[in-house]
Amino acid sequence: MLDQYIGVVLTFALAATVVGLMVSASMLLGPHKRAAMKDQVFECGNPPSGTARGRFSVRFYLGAIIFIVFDVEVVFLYPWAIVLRSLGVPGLVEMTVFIAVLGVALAYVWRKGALVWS
Amino acid sequence: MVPTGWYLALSAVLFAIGTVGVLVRRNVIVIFMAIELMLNAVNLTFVALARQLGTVDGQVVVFFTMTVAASEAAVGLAIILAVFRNRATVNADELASLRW
Amino acid sequence: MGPLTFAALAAGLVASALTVVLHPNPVKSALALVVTLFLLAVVFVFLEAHMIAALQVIVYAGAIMVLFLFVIMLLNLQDDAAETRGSDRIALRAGAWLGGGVLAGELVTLFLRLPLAAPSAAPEGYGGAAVVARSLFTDYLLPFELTSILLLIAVVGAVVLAQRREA
Amino acid sequence: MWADAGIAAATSLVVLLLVLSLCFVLLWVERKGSALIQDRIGANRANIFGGILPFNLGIVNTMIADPIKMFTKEDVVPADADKLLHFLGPFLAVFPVLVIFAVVPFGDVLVIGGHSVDLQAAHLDVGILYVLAMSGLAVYGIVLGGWASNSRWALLGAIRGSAQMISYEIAMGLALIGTVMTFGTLDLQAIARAQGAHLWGVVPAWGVLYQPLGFLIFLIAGIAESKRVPFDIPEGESELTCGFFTEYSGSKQACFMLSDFAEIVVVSGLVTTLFFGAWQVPFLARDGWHFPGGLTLAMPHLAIVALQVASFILKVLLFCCLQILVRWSLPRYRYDQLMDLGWKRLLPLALVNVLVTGIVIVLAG
Repeated sequence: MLDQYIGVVLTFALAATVVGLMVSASMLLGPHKRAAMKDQVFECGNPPSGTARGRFSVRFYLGAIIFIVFDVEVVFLYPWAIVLRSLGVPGLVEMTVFIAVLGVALAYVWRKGALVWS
Repeated sequence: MVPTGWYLALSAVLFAIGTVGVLVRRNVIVIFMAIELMLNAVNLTFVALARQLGTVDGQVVVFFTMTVAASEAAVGLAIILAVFRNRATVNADELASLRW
Repeated sequence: MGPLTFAALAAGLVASALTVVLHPNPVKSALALVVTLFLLAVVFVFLEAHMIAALQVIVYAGAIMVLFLFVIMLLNLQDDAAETRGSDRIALRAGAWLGGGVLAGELVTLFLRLPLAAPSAAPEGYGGAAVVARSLFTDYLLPFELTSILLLIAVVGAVVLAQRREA
Repeated sequence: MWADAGIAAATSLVVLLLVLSLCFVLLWVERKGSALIQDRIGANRANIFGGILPFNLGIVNTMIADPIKMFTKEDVVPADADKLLHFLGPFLAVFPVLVIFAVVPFGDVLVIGGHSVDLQAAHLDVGILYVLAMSGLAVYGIVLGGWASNSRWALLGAIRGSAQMISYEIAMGLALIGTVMTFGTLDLQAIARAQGAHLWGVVPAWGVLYQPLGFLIFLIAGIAESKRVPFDIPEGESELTCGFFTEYSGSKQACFMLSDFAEIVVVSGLVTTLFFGAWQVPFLARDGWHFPGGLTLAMPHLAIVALQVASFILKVLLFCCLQILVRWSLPRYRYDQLMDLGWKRLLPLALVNVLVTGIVIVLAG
């Protein structure tokens, strides 16, 4: 079983080397001329004011929560999808109940307006 | 082949690090992360012992631990957000009172 | 897995776990936790828990830690001054490290003394999706269905807590 | 032992080179193709072979000169940026996408010198879960890149982008479940082999016939995942200058752009593997052609393998071009429309698809 992963390890090593070289190419090959203007962040020409890391809408957080819950659902669906044939009708009923309960969750966030992004 | 005891010892060390994190840190989010670390240390125990016994029950339990961790993260971080909205801090020492 | 691989993985795990606990910047802490979780997935692979290893990365690294990072960025948390000061509560800190050390030492000696025979070779397909799934959807059916209720409650709770009350 | 390790290293290298060279081809397709669509000339510098052709194809320009320019530019990092995370951003944007291809089979078995080589870098039993795991990690590239820059545009782009990516990840994951149910495995090579069958002896049993809806959802979600027009809100030029990579220059910026192209290639590779018969050529089996009506035609092993690999690359290229065509044909979605499409259309649709597929499979036995 474990020798399946040799390819993964090798691909990881190769990709890490290639990508690492590509990302640092400018640091290695490019010119290094410091200038005060270059140190600033881009604000369409205005001098930047205040901190850039302000807080933002809680909607993004709500989106992430809903994502987590449905991610877990997806994770449960994969093993089920593989053994569905041997589980038969009971397996289908089990998962229908599971999806129905999470459908209620989706309906709830929908009605609560957590999916409204405008 | 590494004996199962080594895996258990590793998980014990990770669990202890998580415990220390909960005790010494004040940022509630970092405390939360330390708790996740402890949960994962226990997961390692489950998986190692499942391998030792040759059954997959321990792996199924890890499945459920992940679900619990996901729900916990969703609700726990929502609580932190709600508290931050009222108190503008995530420092555990400043959140000592039960009501305000 | 040979002892050397194990030692390397264990060292990486302990180092990243310590970073989670010690780093003053919460973003770096969270990233260190991502590394820890990823390395744990590698350990799971060595323990023949193939599906759990993949799920560990999907759920923990790909979802839960993204949520953590979102919240840290959302609240704009920088290096914690209170964390880095470190001069106060020396007794508590020292006590915590001492206690943690004792806990770890005790458990490690206990576990290393366990009379566990070397595990026999895993049966064919052990830890694969099909085997775990069969157990999950037959023996653990009730917990599985309850999980959906738990997730529903989590969604409701999170939405209620996070949504601003309409003024 | 050493031969096996060498073979594994060689296949990994081939896979990486395959993805990277496809990305480079796409650079050219994208720039000259967009020029064609918009009725302009497009890349016309570095006209080295100008004497031979009456017009400049722009191959040297887009595939050689511009990359060299990008990689030798100055690396400008804002003073307030976090240097380590600023580096990790582009790294994590490209790396996970590239390694996804490790489990995508680009051919059947190649028998050479007594060794049978699986034309796949890593034959994992949990292949599809590995794909999901790695594509989930790509979010970190954007989040870190945007956060480390310490710039308003970058942070806004990063937050928008990551919210978009995680929204469509669910639809993507759900769309593949129908395929997993149909073939009963997570192993991509097994799925590829299963698609070598023929329905009623004439129609190739490709996944899209069983899962047309799954295919559509996966393709749309895949395009959205790669943050391309019409889903390019995170880098919407008119709103956020460049989104999460505003504060990047030189090779780091090139890496963010490379990750765009690599995502196109990966989405196309997965669509091909899961829905369009992977490396299968209709009626071509391991020993030669088997046409309906009993006509068989033997063929040397190497020719068959070459044909299969070529068919895979051709299909992938076709889907890459389709995505580029979509990009240059459609206007940008508004952000709320974008999230609505993910959560309120694709997600319920994918759930229904899963349940219907389940009912059909259970009833069919």
